[in-house]
Amino acid sequence: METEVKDQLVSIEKPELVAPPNWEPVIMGILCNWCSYAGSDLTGTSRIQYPPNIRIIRVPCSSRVDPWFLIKSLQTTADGVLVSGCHPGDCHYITGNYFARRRFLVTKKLLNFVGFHENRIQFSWVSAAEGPKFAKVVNKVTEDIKKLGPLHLYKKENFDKK
Amino acid sequence: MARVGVFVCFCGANIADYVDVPQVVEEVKRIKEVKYAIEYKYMCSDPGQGMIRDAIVQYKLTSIVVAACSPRMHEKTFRKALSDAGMNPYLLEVANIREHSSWVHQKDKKAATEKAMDLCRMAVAKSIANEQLHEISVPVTKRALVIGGGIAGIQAALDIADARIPVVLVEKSPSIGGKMAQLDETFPTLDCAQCILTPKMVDVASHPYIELIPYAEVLELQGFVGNYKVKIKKKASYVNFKTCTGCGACWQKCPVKVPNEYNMGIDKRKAIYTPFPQAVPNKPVIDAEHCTMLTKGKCGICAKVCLPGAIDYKMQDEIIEREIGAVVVATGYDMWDPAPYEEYGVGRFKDIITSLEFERMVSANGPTNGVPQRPSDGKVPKNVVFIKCVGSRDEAKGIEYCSKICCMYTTKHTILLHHKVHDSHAYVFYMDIRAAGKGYEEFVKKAQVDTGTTYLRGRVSKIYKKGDKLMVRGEDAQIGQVVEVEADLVVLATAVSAPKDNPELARLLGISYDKYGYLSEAHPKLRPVETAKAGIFLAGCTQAPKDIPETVSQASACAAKVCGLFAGDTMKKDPMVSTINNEYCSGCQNCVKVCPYGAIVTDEVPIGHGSKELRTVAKINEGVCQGCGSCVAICRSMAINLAGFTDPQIINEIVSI
Amino acid sequence: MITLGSQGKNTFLEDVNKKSGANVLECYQCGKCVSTCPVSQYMDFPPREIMQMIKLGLRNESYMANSHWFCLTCSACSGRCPREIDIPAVMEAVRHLAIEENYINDSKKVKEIRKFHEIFLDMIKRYGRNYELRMMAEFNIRTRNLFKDMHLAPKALLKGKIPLGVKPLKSAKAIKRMYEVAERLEKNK
Amino acid sequence: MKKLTYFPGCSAHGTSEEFDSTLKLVLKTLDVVLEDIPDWNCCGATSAHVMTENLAYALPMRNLVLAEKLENTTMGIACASCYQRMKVTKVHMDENPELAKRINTTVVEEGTYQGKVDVKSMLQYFYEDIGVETIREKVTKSLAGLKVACYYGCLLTRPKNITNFDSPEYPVSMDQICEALGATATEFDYKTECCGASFSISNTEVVLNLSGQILAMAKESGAHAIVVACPLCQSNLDMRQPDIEKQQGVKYDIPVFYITQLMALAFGNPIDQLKFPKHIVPVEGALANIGKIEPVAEKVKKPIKAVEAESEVK
Repeated sequence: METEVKDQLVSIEKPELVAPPNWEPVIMGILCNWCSYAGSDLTGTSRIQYPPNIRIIRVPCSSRVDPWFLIKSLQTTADGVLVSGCHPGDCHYITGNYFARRRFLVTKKLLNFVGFHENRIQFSWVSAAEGPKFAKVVNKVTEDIKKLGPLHLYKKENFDKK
Repeated sequence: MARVGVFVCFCGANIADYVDVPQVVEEVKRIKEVKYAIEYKYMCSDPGQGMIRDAIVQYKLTSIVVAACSPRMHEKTFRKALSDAGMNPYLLEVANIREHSSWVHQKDKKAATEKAMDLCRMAVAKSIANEQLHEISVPVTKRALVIGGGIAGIQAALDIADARIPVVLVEKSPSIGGKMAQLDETFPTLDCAQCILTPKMVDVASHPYIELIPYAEVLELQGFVGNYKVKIKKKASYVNFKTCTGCGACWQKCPVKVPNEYNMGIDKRKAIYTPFPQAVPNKPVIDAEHCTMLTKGKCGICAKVCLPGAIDYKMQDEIIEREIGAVVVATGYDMWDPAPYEEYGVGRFKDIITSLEFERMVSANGPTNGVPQRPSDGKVPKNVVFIKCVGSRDEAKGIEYCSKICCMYTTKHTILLHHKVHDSHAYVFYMDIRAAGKGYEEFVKKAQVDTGTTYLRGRVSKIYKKGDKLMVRGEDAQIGQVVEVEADLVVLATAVSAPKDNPELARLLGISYDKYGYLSEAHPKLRPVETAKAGIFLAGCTQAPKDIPETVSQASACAAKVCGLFAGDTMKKDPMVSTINNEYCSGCQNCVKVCPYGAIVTDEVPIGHGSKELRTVAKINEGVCQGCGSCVAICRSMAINLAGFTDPQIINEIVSI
Repeated sequence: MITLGSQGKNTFLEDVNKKSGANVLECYQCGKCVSTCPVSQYMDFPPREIMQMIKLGLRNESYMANSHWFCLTCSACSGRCPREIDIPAVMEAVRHLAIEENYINDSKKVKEIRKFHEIFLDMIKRYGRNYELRMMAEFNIRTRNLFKDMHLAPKALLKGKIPLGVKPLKSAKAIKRMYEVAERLEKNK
Repeated sequence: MKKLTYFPGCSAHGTSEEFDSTLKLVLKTLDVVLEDIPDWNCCGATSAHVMTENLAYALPMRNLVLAEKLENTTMGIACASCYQRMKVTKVHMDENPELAKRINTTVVEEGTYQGKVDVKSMLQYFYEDIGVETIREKVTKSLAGLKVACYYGCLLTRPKNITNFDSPEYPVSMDQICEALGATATEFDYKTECCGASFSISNTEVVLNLSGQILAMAKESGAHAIVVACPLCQSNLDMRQPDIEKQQGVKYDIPVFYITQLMALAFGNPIDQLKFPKHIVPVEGALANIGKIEPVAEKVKKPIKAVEAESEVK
């Protein structure tokens, strides 16, 4: 009796989870409209090259960024998130980025606690004039995430089908 | 079911060279909501916009995605295109595939293309959740408040009033005119300050659109841009301006003598007084501090001699309330008190005076009838030493900054001295001569040549008394020698400092001020007349030291801003503001705390339908809300949403990759 | 003529700032110190010029100037400096650097001033306290100017202005040791 | 009865012996007992900090450490120069414990520096701890009629952040004390100009020039005498006065009193205890202004005794 059960158990095989072949990280960049987004535009107009892994979402102010957005991103497609706002004191909405900073630190603690590496969630100040800095930031984040490897693993056969 | 139209732009070669546009189009077509997708050379061009308009009609599209340059570039353009086609402009989304893809991934076309696809998907996803939004229109009270009746306030008031907009002009002293009314002549043209100022003062008094409230101060300001309520305290003047004829019998007879502020205390005025002959309004007020009738109940002469019986010792302060739409702050500046300069013997030596005192002396209507005198013995000074940067550029004893006007007014003073006392000689101790301005350097040169003034480059280190002379010691760095000048009179070019009650005013207006007490502009370069608070503007020295031409231009700039604000009956406002769903609001009021604009207040609503009991919820004043979204993120019960950036929209973006 | 730009990094400025704790770069050459300084007229370069020389990195010129030897540390200048620069500290820094790097200014006056201070310290080293007469005498001898102030001597002695007695401090040893340790500190700094 | 730790300073046994002795008279009247720092040493004066950094701290440090052995919380110092060296050291040590530790190594035997003793000049002590009013009360022989120029010199009020006493530009403490004694303080603009200080011997011409200006300004202000609280200033203005007069070809004869001498006089001490004969410039002329006082005793004690007596104290 017991043995049978055992065999059955053995016969259940765990699906092998793997990263997509030639995996490239996906990074969700949430930028405030007045500083960082403008900064990223400047990076473009000054043709400064950076890795293509980042996907940019525009929000009015970093204080609009709900922790939910970070969690959702990591939960679905993103391997890492970058939130960027105005420099402290330069916030278009006077104090927004201070709230953002505090809220972000808490969120980060939480995500670290549940097991996300701290580099998967990053925060930076980029002003509308700091095109080059934005490129630097993206480079760094992308490298960090590449080091950490993929966050989402899939059943092997998913890829075989394709 | 949403019907999205996607328009991908080549932007000439800018996008097309690095992103495979047709492939992008193919890709987006695979999204089921996308009913129409097409690429074009220049979407922003007229034909491009035309395509959008036509497609909207032809395919009954419910939202539009334009994949092109940054939304900061052409969002408005395309929104217009939508509304032209009778579609709500806020149903547009822009995928930024130029700045964010083609231009920054020029070495890797494949990756750039894939990214462009993702960006498009995100935009499509977001646009599906877009809602129709309508510009908010806020009612405006078309009346402006001007605080301060100096040249800045006068100019602003006149310019606004000339645009047929009512103005309330509040001045704290009994007459308008401010510092400029104390000046004799003005640099660099040497025209008489009185002659150019007094006509303006009269205009203010007689202007049908200006309500002048002298001898008053602002107590409180409530509301928001276009809809402020102001409380003004009108100090009791103890003289009924309606019946007073301004004959002057009262102050001629008044027995009480008080140091005369207008003349920097060089001579005396009476306890009932008009600050100066050309005062506007030209009605006397009683100085309650010194009037013996008001302090001890003795005297009452003025009442006796006043034929119209305008004197009223019982008069009380009155509170005036006005509804206004905009505020111009023009509280001017204070003269810095040189007391900390002990090494100069300030306070010990009578014959050391400040520049404004000198200005009064050389002024024709001044206490010495235009001829400078030594306060100690009334002699006419022959050797006059002018010391610049007293308080300015002196972190130790004064203020870090350069007061900007001292170089020029000192130059003017040397000329005036030369005019009034022909056999006099002026010595100027300076560190730099800062004559940046139209005709300024020429003015300085002319002064130096005409008056033969001796310029000595160095800061004065000590002044001491020798007989009835003042010995002024300083280095002349030009020759590297210490020099001592035997002076009859020493004039200190004292610094310009912020009005001492500016911080208090700033607090009650809800605007910010810098470490010196000057009121802060919204942007040092591009928004020098606005404050961070919408509808409040700055004119003149209250923002930073400046000379008369600059002050006047800033005042007129304020007027232009106010007129712009009042251009329509209502103010159009971007609809991307927060909205609250009372059903969800738990009334925790976290949003109230985080809102930088105080746009959120609490409100009472019935617990349930038709119930009597009330519960607290947050209420957003969309007139004030600037749409930062702080409240949305802080809201635990997700009762708040920010139009244009709602949670569904952003989450859609996130999950669409 | 001075050629600038060739000497590269201005190490002199750094040294002075480090030693003095002041920041010479703050000086904006207003000259208030010069007219304040009671002895600026005796200096090769008044304080303002020294400040500029430090900014220009003119190490030797500053060391060889007598200015820092003439400075009386009366602190009048620093009290009036609009940028609150501790000018006496700067002067002292230059002097100490000059001493450490053995720059000898052999003008008569500077020699005498330096000699005086050396003798003074020597006195203290020997007796723990200073005894004017002994010092004056030594000074006159060492500066080969035997009769300096002799005209004062009779009066001064008569009036008991200057005591003849020389009585070493009980714990002169302590002082000697102090000197040694201090010297060691100077060296390994 | 008040107690006060006392640092006489080298000159107290020499050039400024009268300062020291009159100070003691005054404090007797004010009921203050002095406790000399046992086996104190020279503060290093100007020379120490001119030549070296550490020694300039080490010498005063020793005295500060020794002073902490006595339980008084304040140290009074007669000589302005000693006062300043001591105060500078104290302030710098308190600001920078690291430095304090390093300097302390030079005087380990004496003990570790704790910085619990405050340093005050005698003038400051009179002004802040005794108080002008108390002084006024003690006056028995008013100095009315005597016009004095109060000369503070560099070290009593400067640098402000070190001394933080009175004004560095136009101090008034001494003036107020003199007024309390009945004398009139003239408006004297050279109160804080330097007298040439340590150049007295090494660079006399400077002293003659600077002190000369001060004398001239004092005369200008209409003073009969100058009042000081600094031995070096006194000797420069007094001992060098004949030379100055010779050099400038002017006759000043302005006696230079120590504030304590005038206080002792006003407190009614017999005049022969006030050491006036030690002055190079005769004082009689000036003192004539305060009316009749007992004749000055001619005999001057042998100073050498004083020295031994002093250095043996306790």
